[in-house]
Amino acid sequence: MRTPDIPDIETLFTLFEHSSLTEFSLTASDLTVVMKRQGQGAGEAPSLPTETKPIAKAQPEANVEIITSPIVGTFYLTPAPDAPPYISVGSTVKRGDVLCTIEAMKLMNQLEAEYSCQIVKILAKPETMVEFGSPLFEVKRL
Amino acid sequence: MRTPDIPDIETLFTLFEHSSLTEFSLTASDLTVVMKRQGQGAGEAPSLPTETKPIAKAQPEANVEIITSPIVGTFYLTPAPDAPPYISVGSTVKRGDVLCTIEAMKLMNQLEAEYSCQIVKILAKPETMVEFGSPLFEVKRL
Amino acid sequence: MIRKILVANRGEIALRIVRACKDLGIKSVVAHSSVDRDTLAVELADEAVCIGSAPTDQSYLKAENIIMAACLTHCDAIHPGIGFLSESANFAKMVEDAGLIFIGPKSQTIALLGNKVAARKVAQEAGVPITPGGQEALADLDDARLTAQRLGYPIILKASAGGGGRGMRIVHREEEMASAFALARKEAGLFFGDSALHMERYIQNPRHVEVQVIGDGQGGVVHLGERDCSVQKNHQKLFEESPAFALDPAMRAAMGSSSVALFKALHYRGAGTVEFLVDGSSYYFMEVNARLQVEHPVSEMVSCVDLVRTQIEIAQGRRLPFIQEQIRLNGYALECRLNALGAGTITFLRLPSGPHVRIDTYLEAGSVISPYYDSLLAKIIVWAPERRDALTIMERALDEVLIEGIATNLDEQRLILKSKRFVSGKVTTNLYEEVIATRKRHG
Amino acid sequence: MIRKILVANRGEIALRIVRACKDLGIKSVVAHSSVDRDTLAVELADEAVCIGSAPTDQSYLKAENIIMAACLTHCDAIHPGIGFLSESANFAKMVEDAGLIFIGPKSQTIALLGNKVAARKVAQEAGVPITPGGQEALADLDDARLTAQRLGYPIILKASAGGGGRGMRIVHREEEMASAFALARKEAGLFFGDSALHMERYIQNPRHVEVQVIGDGQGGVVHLGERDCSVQKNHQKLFEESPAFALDPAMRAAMGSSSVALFKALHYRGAGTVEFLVDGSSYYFMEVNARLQVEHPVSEMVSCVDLVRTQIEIAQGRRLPFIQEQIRLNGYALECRLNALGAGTITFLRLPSGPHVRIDTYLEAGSVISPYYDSLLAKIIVWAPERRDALTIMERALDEVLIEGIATNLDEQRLILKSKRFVSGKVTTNLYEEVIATRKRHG
Repeated sequence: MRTPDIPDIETLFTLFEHSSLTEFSLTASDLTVVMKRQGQGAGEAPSLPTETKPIAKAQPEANVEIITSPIVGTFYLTPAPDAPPYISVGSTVKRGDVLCTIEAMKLMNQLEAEYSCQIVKILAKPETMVEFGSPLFEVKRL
Repeated sequence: MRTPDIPDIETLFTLFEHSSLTEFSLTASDLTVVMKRQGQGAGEAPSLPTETKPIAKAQPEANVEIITSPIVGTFYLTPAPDAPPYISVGSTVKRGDVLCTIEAMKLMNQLEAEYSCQIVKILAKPETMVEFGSPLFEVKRL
Repeated sequence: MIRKILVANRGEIALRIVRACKDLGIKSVVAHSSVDRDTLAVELADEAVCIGSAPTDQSYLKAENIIMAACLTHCDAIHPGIGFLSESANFAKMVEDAGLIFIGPKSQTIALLGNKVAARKVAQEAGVPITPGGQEALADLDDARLTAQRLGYPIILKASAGGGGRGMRIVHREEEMASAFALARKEAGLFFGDSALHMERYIQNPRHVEVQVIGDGQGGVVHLGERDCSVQKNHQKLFEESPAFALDPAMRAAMGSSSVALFKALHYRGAGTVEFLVDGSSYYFMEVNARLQVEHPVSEMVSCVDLVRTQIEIAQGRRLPFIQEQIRLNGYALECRLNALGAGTITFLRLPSGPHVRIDTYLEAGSVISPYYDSLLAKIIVWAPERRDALTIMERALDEVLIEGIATNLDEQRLILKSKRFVSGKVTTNLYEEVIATRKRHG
Repeated sequence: MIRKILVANRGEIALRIVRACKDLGIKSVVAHSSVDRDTLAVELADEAVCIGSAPTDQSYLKAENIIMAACLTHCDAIHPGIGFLSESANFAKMVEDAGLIFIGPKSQTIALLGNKVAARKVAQEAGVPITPGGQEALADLDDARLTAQRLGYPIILKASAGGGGRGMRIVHREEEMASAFALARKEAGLFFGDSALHMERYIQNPRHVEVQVIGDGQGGVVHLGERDCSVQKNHQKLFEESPAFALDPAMRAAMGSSSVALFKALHYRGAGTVEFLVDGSSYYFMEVNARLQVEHPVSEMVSCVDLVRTQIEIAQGRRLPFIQEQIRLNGYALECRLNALGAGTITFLRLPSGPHVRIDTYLEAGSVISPYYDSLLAKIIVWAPERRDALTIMERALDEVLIEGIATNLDEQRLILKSKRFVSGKVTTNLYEEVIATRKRHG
């Protein structure tokens, strides 16, 4: 059984943007995309992406990626209350560098970068709960 | 069992765009696509009369009309079992001429023509039940 | 033996009857108007016959078409449902004369109970307390004035032959009597062809309590407890509950037994309701509804008796399958009526489900709500061992409702359900106005 | 005092628990996988936490994420539902260690009952008849051969530590013993980390009857009658009914009282089921399901006891609110499981409603049926005073079902419901094969 090539998210957005659809969803083995729109669609319609899933491996810009939480826990930017943060906006990290700590089951789990990147934005609020898939950092792949 | 080739997502969009559908969904072993639209479809979408009632006084041809039953009862083409029918296909009738009898509540109700016309077709089966709105005759208005 | 029933109604009650037929292995034919062709009752019935166009007088009140539809589809019986022709003695007589079974009381019983003066007389004879008032039709204005002085103001003038507000006037002071008497008389003559009026003492903000009774016309009569239907808006019931909360046990027992006595006196066949006004520690007979009622499911939930099924079984000539002592009322049931506030098409529909919840509805996504008929969309009925739990479950159920495409009374119903008055159980007929009007005044 | 409960499950049972929370005024948090974000339980709960990706071992079996979600949303308790972690003694222990209430038995109770040899021993001590067989794990192949000779073939080998078919082998003749023993041992070691096996006499085509019990862990234990769950396809139950039809009254009474004795001996806290195999006039203990079961609604319908609500009340430390003598089983309830035959999106949905029908489902139009999970779509439960009426009502209910977008087992379920075998009440575990296979052979 052949499956069609799934276009980039950008392409999907463009397609949806220029369509008259009010809803679009796509499910593949490891990807779910849902797009809905209220009222009329088509051409010049103001881009109203009413539902953008926080989990979606969105690629808002070239090279920009979202690092999400792999577990449920409490998000910390510092290894200890009075220690300096692992990273800050603008920091450049290498593969294996620690980005943050997520405390779960009384364990401090250090999240390491899977690739070299620059921190563009910190998306989660320190000392609050993050769920599986919560966006933590916006990074630019180097 | 063979499954048809699934076109590209882009092609699906184009197909949907140029259709009058308001919803489209596709499910494959590891792919699901759903498309919906509110209101009418795109550009040249044919105005789909979403509800075509079988009783509706349809006008299949110019001048051709359907005479329907105004009551619930048993339809007779003759005034009595051994009498000749009021009309037959091809007959021309004037306003006020009797077309048939509909028996209800032990009364023989004579249905009169509301306008002059020629009988094109007899649509109800004699000696069977007709409901309100049942098509009885196809006629050509004269 | 009934093999096929013509259902002369629409909406949820038509579907309710179709379901009862299926449960009994009886075929059903739904008689419907042209705009109701695509409704669920029509779809689920074995057959359907279009009996006329949308306006009720062209279809659901068109007795001849209904009876012919029953005869020509070889039905043995007609179930009139609720409203429309269900309390028409004429229609019942026509059905009987056509050799069909009318699923309801005999036409004479309906005729007798349709005359309010006659009904009061029978009730009084059976030992049912009636509101103080004249037993007889008022002779003239002087008679009215004298009777009112004897009863004490406020009084209410009622058309002897009618019901439902027509020919009805509340009179607070003697000065108002002359014009009220003239107007009520005129209305009664106009609507019922009989200008006779009678007078009762007017009870202000009573509780509306009714007893569900069922008789087999062969001596068997059983009641299934009472319902409180006080929560109303312009005489339209909004919530109904069974049992009536905090009703004096002696009053409850007396209401039940006197209702049974009344039905026995009437040799009543079928399901019916005895309506009472409750004013403090007194209760007064109001009228008999000689038919099924919208709110019958709450009695079904507490009694485990299927009323529609039993109606049909009785109509077949069977005796009641139970005696009073076998009826065990258990727990507490509450019904919420979901009404449309306008016509339209339902684009999305989510109704509650799960434990303790029963839904009687004819709605589904795509249903068209016609402007021609009653606004009832769905009845949400819940059961619990205690009243307070039933209220919580109803709140949960209403929170699950999602209807898109038309406006409904859902928000108002939720306000009432959560109001202190309703929660306290102090329900009287002015509850709606107090809760909703207060709310609106305060923004 | 429980103020907030984390629901560690999905689908209809997650929604069932959310509803029970609402009925008790308790907040609920649904822990869900990323593909279950748009399900009804998540929408209707007060909060939701995503605990992982679609595969169950990445989310619904991810104990750490579930417990963290409960802690960080300030829940007091975790309800594990059915399946997934509901019978994991380890998970229950982790919940207890985190200072949370596990809504279910104590972890030691689960651990004890998880060992099938130990469970048989406790059952026997409590006076529950067990299938003839070795009490102890089999020492080796010779032991197995000798035991089998003593019991008589056919026998069944079972993994002492496990359940659900793994490590299980039916042996019909001595010649098959060597290879069956080796294979079962290997599987047991592989799946349960413990290769111990024990042996029981194999009952062919038994009835599967289970007793619903609930205990408060403080001495109070009550049973709510039994369910017949014989109608199965590959060990998956299809229809469940309560009471078990035409069960010998003495056997029924003995099953109930010995199940209560067993739960008393276990100081059991929460809801649980004692499963029996019934073979003619004998019945044998099979196992205890130390959790809620999918088919619990049929017991709720006949007993008027809300099992999930009672589970939660017990978990709060309350005593059972009733004693055995207060339980009055009334009428007859039947459940039909509607299963998906594949994944997909539901484009149109009509589920039955009306009198005597309860629907437990998480479906609505637009619901996506994921290939990752159990195929259960909806449970249709009906009640009637008698079994034959319940069957007719179920037929009516199934006739109303309309599901577009995915394939379901609706047609098969209707065939079973109408089959002579099912209607006669002669239900044993081979009914499905007989009805469906026969049907297929004859076209």
